[in-house]
Amino acid sequence: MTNPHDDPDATPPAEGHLSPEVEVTVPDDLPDIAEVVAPDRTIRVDVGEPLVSLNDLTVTFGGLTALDHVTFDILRGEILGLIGPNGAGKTTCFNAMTGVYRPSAGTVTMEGKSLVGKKKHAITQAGIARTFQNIRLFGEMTALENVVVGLDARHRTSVPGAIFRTARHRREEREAIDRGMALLEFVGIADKATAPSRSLPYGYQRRLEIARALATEPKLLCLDEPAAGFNPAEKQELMALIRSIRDDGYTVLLIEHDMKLVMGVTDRIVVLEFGRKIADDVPAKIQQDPAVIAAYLGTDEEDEDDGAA
Amino acid sequence: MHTLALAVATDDSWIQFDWTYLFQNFWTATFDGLTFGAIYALVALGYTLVYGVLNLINFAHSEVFISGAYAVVFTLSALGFGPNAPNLPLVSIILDLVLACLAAMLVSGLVALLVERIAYKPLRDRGAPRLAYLISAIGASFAIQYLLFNWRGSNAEPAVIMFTPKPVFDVFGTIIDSQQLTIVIAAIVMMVAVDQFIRRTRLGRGIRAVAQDPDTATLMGVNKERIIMSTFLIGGLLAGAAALFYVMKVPAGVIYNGGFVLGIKAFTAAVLGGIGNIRGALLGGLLLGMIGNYGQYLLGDAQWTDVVCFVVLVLVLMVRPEGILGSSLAKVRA
Amino acid sequence: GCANSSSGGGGTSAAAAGNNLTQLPAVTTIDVPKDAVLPAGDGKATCASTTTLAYIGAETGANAQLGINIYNGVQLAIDQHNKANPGCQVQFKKYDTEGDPTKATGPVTQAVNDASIIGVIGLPFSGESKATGKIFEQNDLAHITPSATNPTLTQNGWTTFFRGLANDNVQGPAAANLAEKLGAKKVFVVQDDSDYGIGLAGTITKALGDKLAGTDKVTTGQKDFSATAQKVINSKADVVFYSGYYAEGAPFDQQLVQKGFKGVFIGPDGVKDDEFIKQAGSASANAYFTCPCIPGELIPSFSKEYATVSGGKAPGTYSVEGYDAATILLTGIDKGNTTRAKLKEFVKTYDADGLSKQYKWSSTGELEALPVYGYKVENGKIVSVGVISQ
Amino acid sequence: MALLELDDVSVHYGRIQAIHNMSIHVDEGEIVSLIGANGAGKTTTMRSIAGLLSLSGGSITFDGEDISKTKAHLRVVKGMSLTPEGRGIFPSLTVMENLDMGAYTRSDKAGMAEDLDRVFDLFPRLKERQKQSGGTMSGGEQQMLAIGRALMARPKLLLLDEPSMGLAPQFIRQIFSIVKQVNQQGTTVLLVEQNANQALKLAHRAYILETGRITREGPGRELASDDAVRAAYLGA
Amino acid sequence: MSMGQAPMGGAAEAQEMQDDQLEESTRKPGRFHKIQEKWNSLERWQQWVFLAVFGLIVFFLPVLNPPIITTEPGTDFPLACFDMARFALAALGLNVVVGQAGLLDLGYVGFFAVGSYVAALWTSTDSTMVHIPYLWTLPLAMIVTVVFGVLLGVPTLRLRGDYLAIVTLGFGEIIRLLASIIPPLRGNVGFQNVGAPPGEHNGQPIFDNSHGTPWYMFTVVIIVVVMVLLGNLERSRVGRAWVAIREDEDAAETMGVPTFKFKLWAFGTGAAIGGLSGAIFAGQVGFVNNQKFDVATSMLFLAAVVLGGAGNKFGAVLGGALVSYLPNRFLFIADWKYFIFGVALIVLMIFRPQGLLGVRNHLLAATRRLKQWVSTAPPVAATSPATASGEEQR
Ligand SMILES: Nc1ncnc2c1ncn2[C@@H]1O[C@H](COP(=O)(O)OP(=O)(O)OP(=O)(O)O)[C@@H](O)[C@H]1O
Ligand SMILES: Nc1ncnc2c1ncn2[C@@H]1O[C@H](COP(=O)(O)OP(=O)(O)OP(=O)(O)O)[C@@H](O)[C@H]1O
Ligand SMILES: [Mg+2]
Ligand SMILES: [Mg+2]
Repeated sequence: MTNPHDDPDATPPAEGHLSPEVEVTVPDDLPDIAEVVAPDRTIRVDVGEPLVSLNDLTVTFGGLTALDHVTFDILRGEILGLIGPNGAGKTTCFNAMTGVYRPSAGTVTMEGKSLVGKKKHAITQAGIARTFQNIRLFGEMTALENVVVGLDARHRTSVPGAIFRTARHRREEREAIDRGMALLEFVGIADKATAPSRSLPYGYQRRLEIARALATEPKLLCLDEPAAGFNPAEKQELMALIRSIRDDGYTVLLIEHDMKLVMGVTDRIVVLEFGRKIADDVPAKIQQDPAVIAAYLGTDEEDEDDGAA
Repeated sequence: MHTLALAVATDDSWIQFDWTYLFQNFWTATFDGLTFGAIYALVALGYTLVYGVLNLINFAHSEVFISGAYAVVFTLSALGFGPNAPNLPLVSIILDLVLACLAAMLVSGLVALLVERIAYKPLRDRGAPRLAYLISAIGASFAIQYLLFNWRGSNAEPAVIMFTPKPVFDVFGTIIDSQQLTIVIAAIVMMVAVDQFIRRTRLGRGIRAVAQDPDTATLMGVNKERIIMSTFLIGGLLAGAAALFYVMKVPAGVIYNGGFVLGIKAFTAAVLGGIGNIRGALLGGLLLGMIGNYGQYLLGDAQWTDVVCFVVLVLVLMVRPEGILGSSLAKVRA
Repeated sequence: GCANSSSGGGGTSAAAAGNNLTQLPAVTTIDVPKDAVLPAGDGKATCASTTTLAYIGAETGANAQLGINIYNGVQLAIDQHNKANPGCQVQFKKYDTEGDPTKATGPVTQAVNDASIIGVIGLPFSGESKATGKIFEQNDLAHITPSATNPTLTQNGWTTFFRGLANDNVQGPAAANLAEKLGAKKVFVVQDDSDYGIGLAGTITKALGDKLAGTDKVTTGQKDFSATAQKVINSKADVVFYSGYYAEGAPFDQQLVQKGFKGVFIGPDGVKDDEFIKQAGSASANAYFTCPCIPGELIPSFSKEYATVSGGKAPGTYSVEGYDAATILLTGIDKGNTTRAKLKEFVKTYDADGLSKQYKWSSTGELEALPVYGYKVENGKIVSVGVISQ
Repeated sequence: MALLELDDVSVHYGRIQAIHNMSIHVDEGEIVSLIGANGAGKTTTMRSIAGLLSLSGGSITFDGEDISKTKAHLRVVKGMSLTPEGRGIFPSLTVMENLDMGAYTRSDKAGMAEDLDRVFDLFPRLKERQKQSGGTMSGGEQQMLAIGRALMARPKLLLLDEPSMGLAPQFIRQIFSIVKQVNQQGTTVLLVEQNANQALKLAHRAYILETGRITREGPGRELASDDAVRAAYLGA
Repeated sequence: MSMGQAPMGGAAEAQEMQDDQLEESTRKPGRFHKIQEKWNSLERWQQWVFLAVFGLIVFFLPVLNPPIITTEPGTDFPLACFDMARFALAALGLNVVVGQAGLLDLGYVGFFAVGSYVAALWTSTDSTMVHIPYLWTLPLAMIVTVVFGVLLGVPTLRLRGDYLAIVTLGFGEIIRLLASIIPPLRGNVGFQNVGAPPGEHNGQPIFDNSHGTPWYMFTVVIIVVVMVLLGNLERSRVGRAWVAIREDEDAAETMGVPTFKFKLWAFGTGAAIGGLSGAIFAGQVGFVNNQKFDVATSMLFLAAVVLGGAGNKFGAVLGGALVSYLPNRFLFIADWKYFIFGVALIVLMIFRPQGLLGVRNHLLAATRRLKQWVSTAPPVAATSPATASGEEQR
């Protein structure tokens, strides 16, 4: 149960002493790092400020209101949990943020700029990446190629540039492979880099999805039930991975039904029910919240050790 | 005319809109269009059904159709029909036509099943990619066409004339004859029957389930292979019926490649109405028949017919990317 | 004649029904030039055993029938020649173009590269002739087309191209003339999208002057002509001229009659075929045709012999023209013109009658004498009404 | 008596062998659970039993009959029903139609109506949303639908592949109690679960699967308290 | 011809192994696989020697006129070779659209037609337009077809799957019909004496429409250049974007791929190559009219792509060559050739559903470096993942 404000790891390791509001760009000319570190990524250390704000967000399908005036902020540098009963509107919330659905009312802003109405790829380029509740990798591509597609979001080579192999193109390709491999290593599947992604076991595919999303160099990473289908041991590893993603300077929004995982990894939790926000607090408080217990956690009698911790 | 652009801009002789002529002949255009449109619709249904279930454009369906047309010609010739309309009592003409229709349905249905077994089933067993089906379909289409060609030669079959159309009634000064009426009504009745069949029966539900998720459908106890065969069969039967009407309309239209052009039209109709949707096929077929005719009257030249049809198709798809009734077969609510 | 058209279409010559057009009587004999040159020659010719003539044109595909008509005529001429001349056995080779301009260069190149070929009968269609004329020219190989009628073919400056029949500029006015003879007041012209159809429609439209009641265009492969038929009826024309081939002409005529058209349907040589009668059914009774071709079936000697190479079939459209063209080349060979250059010169200066007409070419390769014959459907058969051109 | 028996079964994906000479059995009335890590071959086993994959060796017996070569849809008729991993909802069929599909092979109207009531009792959400198309239901709602649909078949043997995936905690508990309930009403259950703890508690017996091979077998509770198993699968 | 591809080491090889394993699920390890293994076991220089010899044979094919392969006496072999080459070039372009980006285009012949007409309009003696040297019409044809591609693509590329297919089919038909209807395009009458590249030999023009060999070699050179450039595209963000769109358009968009833009590029690239092929064709035949730009020809192009292996540019070339070659070679079976061709398509699809060469997308360059990476990578799923900065790995 960490909190970004008092956890020393929350701030990016090297730049930890800089004051908020300062942007640090990792310089290109450090040979070793330059190849692997995201070239375009800026790590901002104004931890705790709102990165993305949802304001009165409402999504309706026909007569059904899937999201009902939901308002909350996602703070820079935190891991925010989004939980709620099945059908509460969590995925819808994701979809509204990432441009899949158009909200019928309310706003989504990122660093002050509205995201509503933007194309999906534009939102990704603005800095939000996501994984899918049902895995959606590019099956015919190798693991590495999947990741490099994500990296391409930050590449600038034009089509003619690619045809004629300009210097920039070659540099970007080189960097992409290095960084792609680094990301695969980061999620722990580097030795599968050249395997077609559809032949990977489910668990690896999930990791690969995370790597691919990270490759777009997002400011905010949204994970939709990343632990679905994992056994408890695997969930442990995933928790470590999510933490290290945050420690690397990303902000994470996590949807997950596994309470052990959610309680163990998030800094703050927003709870939805029937499309409405019913709680927003640190995990320890959420666990005690009677409304949440009634709506979601339930009162557990015997199964202390799993699901609802 | 020194550049093409200039030619297009200045020489307006090759495109002129004659609205008055269109309005004068509006009802003729409509009724004539509906008749051929009904034939498109019946053929379109075969495309739509197979597409709905297998997600595959059955390019050989045009040959399924033309095989039926050959059956009509042979049956009717055997029954003594020829280049002159026969002088028979109404009842026996109807009987003969029903016989020809059954023969055509039998042949078309058989060809459809054969195509399925030979060109698609082996691919399915091997888990082939979608494009492979398309090529296999094109191959089947080629093979059947040239089989017919080698058998019957490059000329159309001699005309068989079933009856002389009699005026039935008069709408806005335009006479509707018995032929037009027969074709349109019979086609609509058949399509409605199929629609109800798919919506109401267990087989229909199976078809829709296989359309969406064949594996899971199997897990529900649906015999996927049987469903696929049924789909091809239904498409084939309707194509057979269409063949009868086609020969009625164009007694000398039965030629080895005669299905190809009509097939493309029918496929266009299916897409226009929303591919995978049975009512869409009906609507698309009828519309396409009329649109082509309107275009011809408006632009004063039969060569415009297809251009107009395709332009309308693009326009419709731009507004409704999934066709007019654009949802899938599976969405027809029971 | 039309031995095969047993379908018995067109009980009577029904064209007269409901209009006041005159009927032209059928002719039963035809004047064959008395001194027509025949392939047999004097029987004393000698030539190298490699001497070869070639037919290049459709043998397979949708346009095969026309090709078959022609090369059967050619085959007959060569057979007759070789039988009569033991000392000069001319070889015959065939190259298939499917009638497709884009496929024609291959076989044509193949033929011109075969040095033994010194003369060619072909190519039957205007499009493929256009695409390949230059190749013949470059190789100085004379070719006589028995059926390509597009007028522009002789405007390319080719010296090796010879047209063995009238071009569309002649047939058009003749068709107008036929309409005149029938007493037509208004003529509606429908053209298809072929080179042939467009060219011919152009000349007939010009020749018709103010008799033109309207025009429409159809496409190859079209099957539904209801709108065009309606247009014809709206125009109150008493004659329709369909400028195209029978594949569309027949269903068009049939739908025209079904819509209530009572006048006469005229088609050119591309429509004049027994197939037209078969496919148009009883509607064909209203049809007349124009053709720069001589009715081969009215030449009994030819008709009989032809059956020996065609497997019993009667001569078709352009069989005689193919026969005549081959005869001219064979005559040249018999006279010792056994190189390409010599044979070409021979054809250039040729002046004699063939079975169908006099053959004497202008410098561009057009014939000078150009009879056009009229035909009509009577009792389900095509019969000639004699020469209609002036 | 064994309702289902796998004898020396092997399954290949192309040249990759996913299942190695596996022998398991499920007795009538039992709940048997299959536990294993990601990619161990659980789903492969289930799909082979249901007939979606063909065996490269060994045989499967169901209800005393060798069904190794029986087509998948006929196995349904014989009385087994698989709820596949990833749910397999027909996306554009409505909830009601999806449930109807579950009873595709049945013709006893009265029994079907009874089962439908039971399903609606268990999952009131499905009753509310009868007309919504399956594909637009939320992840968890789809899972309910999938289980509901399987119950509509009233199978002898219910095969469940990760039924709790994507469910909220209170529903997970509900699912397990439904499984128990269904079993008590006479349905035999083969259950694949990542939620190993609960699965082991519920199961009469369990197998542990590692890279395509059965490595342990025993009563559920016994395995649940085994240290090695705990370390590997229960995240202790 | 395959500079980019020759040394199939490293990741490429690894990927192949994987691919094969998957493909095997549908068939037994066949002859192709053995050839593949043999090939991979060769030294690099040996591969190059093989390729060089093979390239030379291909380049001089019409001159060699090998006995069994020849299409003579039915049709001139050099011209048949040229026909193979122009089909291959067109297939190469269509492969970008269908194989790479997964956009089903049934009207590709439309672009081919536009290219032909550009060459005809600007060089034919029948055209009243300004005349330019033939070679200039090649880039011009590409530009004009790209414009057509964009005009068609902008309103329609938002359509999914088979809706796009029918619209493109319609486009192809419209082009053909407009060629009939618009008087300046001369319909069936057509354009004669379309230009050719300059050059004379013994007073005879080298690029004569009965001389297949120079045309063939010219086209082969163009094919090689196009393949190299397409190879560059394939191993760049563009190629990856195309494959991503093909695999899952929504996911691609979500990963930041501007799908519409790249689809348009695929369309444009394909169109340009189709136009180029059409212009070359027009030059060789020397005559352009509205025939043969029909749906059936589009289908043949498509068959060429799929036959060779959709997505594989070598496959497209092979497929294109075969589709053109077979009917020419089997002229002697006359009317049965198309029937047999149809049956052959079915049989081939049954026995090699993924096409003759199968799909091999190499979307990354630097394969050797990759191999090192992979072999030194730590074992799967390191229990405590390191951070993404590079220090720890080096
Ligand atoms: N396209 C749609 N049309 C109609 N209803 C929809 C649509 N998408 C979602 N819904 C409904 O909106 C509600 C919220 O769905 P959402 O997918 O956001 O739930 P969730 O919180 O992610 O649930 P879960 O945990 O089960 O995944 C559900 O009741 C769902 O059925
Ligand atoms: N279609 C396929 N093609 C090739 N290999 C496959 C395929 N499906 C599964 N595999 C492989 O077979 C093995 C077993 O997979 P399976 O899906 O049965 O595992 P699982 O135990 O169900 O795992 P999970 O808990 O992730 O669902 C894995 O190594 C997987 O990579
Ligand atoms: Mg969800
Ligand atoms: Mg599984």
